[in-house]
Amino acid sequence: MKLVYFARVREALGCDGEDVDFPAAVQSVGDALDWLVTLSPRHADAFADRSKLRFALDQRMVKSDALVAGASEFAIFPPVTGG
Amino acid sequence: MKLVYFARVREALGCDGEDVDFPAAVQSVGDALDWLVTLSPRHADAFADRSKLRFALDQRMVKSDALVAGASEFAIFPPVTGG
Amino acid sequence: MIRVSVQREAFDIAAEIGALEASGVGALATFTGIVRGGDGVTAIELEHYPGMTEASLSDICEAAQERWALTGCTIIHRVGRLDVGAPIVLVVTAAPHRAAALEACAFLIDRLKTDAPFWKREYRGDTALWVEQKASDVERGQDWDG
Amino acid sequence: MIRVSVQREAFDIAAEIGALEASGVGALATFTGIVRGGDGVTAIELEHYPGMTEASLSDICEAAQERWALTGCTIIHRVGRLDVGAPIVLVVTAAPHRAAALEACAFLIDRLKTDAPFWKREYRGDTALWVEQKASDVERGQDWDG
Repeated sequence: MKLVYFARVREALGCDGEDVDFPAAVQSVGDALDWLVTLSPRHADAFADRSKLRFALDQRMVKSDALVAGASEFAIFPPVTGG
Repeated sequence: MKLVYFARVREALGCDGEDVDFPAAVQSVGDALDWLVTLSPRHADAFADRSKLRFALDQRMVKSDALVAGASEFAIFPPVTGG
Repeated sequence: MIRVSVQREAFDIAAEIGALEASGVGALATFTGIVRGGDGVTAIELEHYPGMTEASLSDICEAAQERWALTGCTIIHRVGRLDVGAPIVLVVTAAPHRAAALEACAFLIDRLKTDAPFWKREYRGDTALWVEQKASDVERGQDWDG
Repeated sequence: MIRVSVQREAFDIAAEIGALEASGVGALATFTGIVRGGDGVTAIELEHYPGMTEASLSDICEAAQERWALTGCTIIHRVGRLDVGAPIVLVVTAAPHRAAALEACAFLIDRLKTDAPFWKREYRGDTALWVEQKASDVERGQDWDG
């Protein structure tokens, strides 16, 4: 699956995205984060405070209980601050 | 006192104002109307429906119980419809 | 900064916005009223009470500045004969924050409809009819007092 | 008529208003957000999610058109680096009646603040800090659901 990062998350990870293969146990967005934090200290740090994270699957905002299966693009970013 | 008329009131009276000397009994805007309707059939007609009249003394909106004494300009017009 | 104008000429929305933008704000709201056609209306004509009209527009702006933290407000209202589609009134408000700008803009146009001495006549071809005040406008004006 | 644009360039308020004016309406409302200085801020930089941002702005416009009788709405949001005093966002709504135009305009800017994927960074000289989402913005966004 294609992961994309924005703003503070992008900076914390030092990249604007990466391709990952989630293990079978990863069903929801929340599961995905549980697994992502094990990848590296940078990931652990970037995803430490989930209250400061928002998610989109195929460019639609979702909550952390949304299922990732079937999505091709999974975005993780801070709360939005436009306008 | 200088009376000024606008819009439908001006048209009903056929003039945009007139100078009048109210008798001593005229104290309020309401009293003034009671006297004005006696001036002519045109006046009687123009001021017949008081729910459709609004008043200003020296260019300040007032109610019909306002006292006319001391004012130099007394305006009578329909409810406003700008914007 | 308060600016009011009663004029026959068209107004320049961009220039009016630019004037308030220069005051160094965060939020600008505008309302533009346009002569509506429909029901056979071909044009309107606006009469006003010279002197009182300008004073009443200034009063409305001052009332808005007392209620909200505004850095400026502008009201321009045209008079005379205007064809369908012509801009008739412009309200611009400027404030540090958007809620103040947006609410004050709504307040100004609502109050103008009930407090400012303008009278509108609708033309349908050669026939002219005075417009009646709408009860809904009176209610909206009073809502701000609640 | 819905128009959304995410762009680096400045927008032309008069042209955007003119485009909706041509749709034959009675009321036009606009909101313009301007980069605010103060607290040492010298510039901001806006990042967005290409594709999703445009889709989300269109969704917000469609939601407004379902709630109010609008003849058009436009949202233009700039991205990239912007100096203090620069216009950053423009919302324009057109409707037969003023209440619809004014309320929809407030709705669009409130929803944009909570739903559209933009992220703002403030520069104070060479130091850049990401802006935190305001609780008051979240509350204003939710007020429209009540």
